[in-house]
Amino acid sequence: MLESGTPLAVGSVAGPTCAIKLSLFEGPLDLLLHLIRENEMDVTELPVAQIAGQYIEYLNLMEELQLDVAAEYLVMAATLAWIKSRMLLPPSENDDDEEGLDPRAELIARLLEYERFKEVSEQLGEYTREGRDVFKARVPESASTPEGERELEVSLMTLLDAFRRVLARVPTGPGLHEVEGELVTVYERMLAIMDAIGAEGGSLEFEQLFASDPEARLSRPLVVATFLALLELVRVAALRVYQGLREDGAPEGPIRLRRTEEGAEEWRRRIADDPRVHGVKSQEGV
Amino acid sequence: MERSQQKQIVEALIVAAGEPVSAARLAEIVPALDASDVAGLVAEITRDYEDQGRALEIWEVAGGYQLRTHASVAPYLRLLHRERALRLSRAALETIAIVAYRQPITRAEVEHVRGVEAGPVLKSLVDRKLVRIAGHREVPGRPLVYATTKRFLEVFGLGKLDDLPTLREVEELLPPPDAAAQVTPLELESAEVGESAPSPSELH
Amino acid sequence: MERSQQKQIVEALIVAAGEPVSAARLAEIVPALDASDVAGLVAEITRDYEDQGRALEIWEVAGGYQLRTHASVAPYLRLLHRERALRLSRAALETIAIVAYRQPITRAEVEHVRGVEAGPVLKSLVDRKLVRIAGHREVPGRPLVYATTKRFLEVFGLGKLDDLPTLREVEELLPPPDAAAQVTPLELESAEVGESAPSPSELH
Repeated sequence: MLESGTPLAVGSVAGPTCAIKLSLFEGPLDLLLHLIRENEMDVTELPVAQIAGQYIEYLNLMEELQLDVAAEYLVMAATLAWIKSRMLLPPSENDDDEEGLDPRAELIARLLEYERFKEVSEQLGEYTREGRDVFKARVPESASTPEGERELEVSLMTLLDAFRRVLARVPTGPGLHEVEGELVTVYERMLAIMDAIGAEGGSLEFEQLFASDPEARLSRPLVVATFLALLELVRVAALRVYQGLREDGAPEGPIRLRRTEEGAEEWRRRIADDPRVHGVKSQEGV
Repeated sequence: MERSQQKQIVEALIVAAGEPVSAARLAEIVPALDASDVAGLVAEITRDYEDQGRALEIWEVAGGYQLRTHASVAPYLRLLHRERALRLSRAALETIAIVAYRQPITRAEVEHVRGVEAGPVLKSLVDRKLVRIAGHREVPGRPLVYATTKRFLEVFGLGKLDDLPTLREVEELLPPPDAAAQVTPLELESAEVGESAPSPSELH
Repeated sequence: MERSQQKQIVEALIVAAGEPVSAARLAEIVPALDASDVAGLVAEITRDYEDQGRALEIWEVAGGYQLRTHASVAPYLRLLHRERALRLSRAALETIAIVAYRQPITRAEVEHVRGVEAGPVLKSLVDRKLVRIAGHREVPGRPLVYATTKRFLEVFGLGKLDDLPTLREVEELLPPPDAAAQVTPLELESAEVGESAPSPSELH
């Protein structure tokens, strides 16, 4: 796929009539707009014969440069060729449904439509941008908020993404309603996670939590309990969850779990102090 | 409650919220503060920042007030947030513009406008919380539809979707120079600010 | 660089950082600022806050300086946080996810999945109109069953329940795992460690 970027420094190509200034385009429509502008034409005039020729030259040039020509460019080349052929034909009465229609009409409409958005996106690009030009205040919730009331800043989607990705790998076995045989508690899974992290030297990938289990035992209840245990461990600050950030700020790469530095005794105490764990413990006797 | 105290609370609320806080919400929380009075109070705070020579401003974006650093110190903040700088490719900007004006919109519709594949770009915009999945379209295949988020408004400093620049009519030949449609910080009249006024064109 | 300008930049950096910024980092970014001088500069800012009657302070916590609101305005801040529609506690989030995908579901079934008592959370979700009682299950004991509400759809920007993305759709939107990423804390991170014993940075 072509990405926008710095212009590729190609001055001209062979042929006396065409000097194509080549930059990387956003797609066939972008390229067409560029060619129309180069010819100092108006979009509504769309000189198909002329433009189609230059368009093909451009594609050939891209191929010469061994750039990948995305399929969309080839489709557009075919469209241009079709329009060109239609325009050469005298208006025919056989074409009932398209009688009187300029064969270029649809393409012109698309070009105009694309051009509008291109313009407005350029305007948006120059807007003062939070995260680039100005930066919002980011203050942690006041220390006066009790730990239990503190809320996690994460969207439902974020959480479900991770959770459901794991669930997807689990064969659809017995549903929630039929899991009597297997009682997995969040508490057990909390300890198991901390053990797994310990075995890996203090840091582990989210996915490894599920990969490390003997294949047959990876049931839905187990996955659910493990996930909830993970959240619980984050809550009691026994571990933290990280993910890489790409240059542009988007999260990327594996989600990593890292043990906090207080050591085993401290997190065991925290887990033990977690009121929700007591609820789990009392269930163990059942 | 004294005005100075109201100001103190309003500032603290805006600072701590991070997300834009609406005038209605502030009026609800701060004793004896009328919603119609919030704008004036916020303007006073912003003026204080200016008088005290601080690189902070309160903006009205995404339906509320938000504290932001001044554009004049952006170079230092970029050093701090080096890995987070919000860079958007042309493809991303075009896609987000199309989604913004045509929402809710399917991937196929975005692709039709741009003439190229839209999946990867949409994915990255969803990742960055600028675009969200807004459901399915009730047509055969039930494709997902996309819409912009509150974060989108925040990033581009827009009060609401209506504040987007006017999309040129197809018939018009020249685009109206309409960059002024962007909500400016509550710096009041930017003339007072002089050289430090954020001017979109200078910021790259 | 003038001291007033250094102060301005240091304040902006601390305000926008979101996490503690160390003296070393500040000295690295701010021109002509020595690390040994940072504490003094921060103390000046804190003193300014006090003189100006602002409900803000800069604390020195593990790892650096951090902006905080003054304890005196905590009651108002709690009002602010309580009402944030999109911020649910983890327990609420987990419960609502289970209800959303498995509805109608009994309390016992929710408890089985979560391994902990679900009553209080379900009640609070019902109070917040995100979950509703949808009837009884026709089994011995006729337990109540729960389902999500229209408000749930609104909060998550969905037109209807069917609009919850399916597993496959979510997967299509997820970026492929990439091992070579810089490790940076993400939102999922819990409250900062060492929080229990921070102290406001000392005034000199």
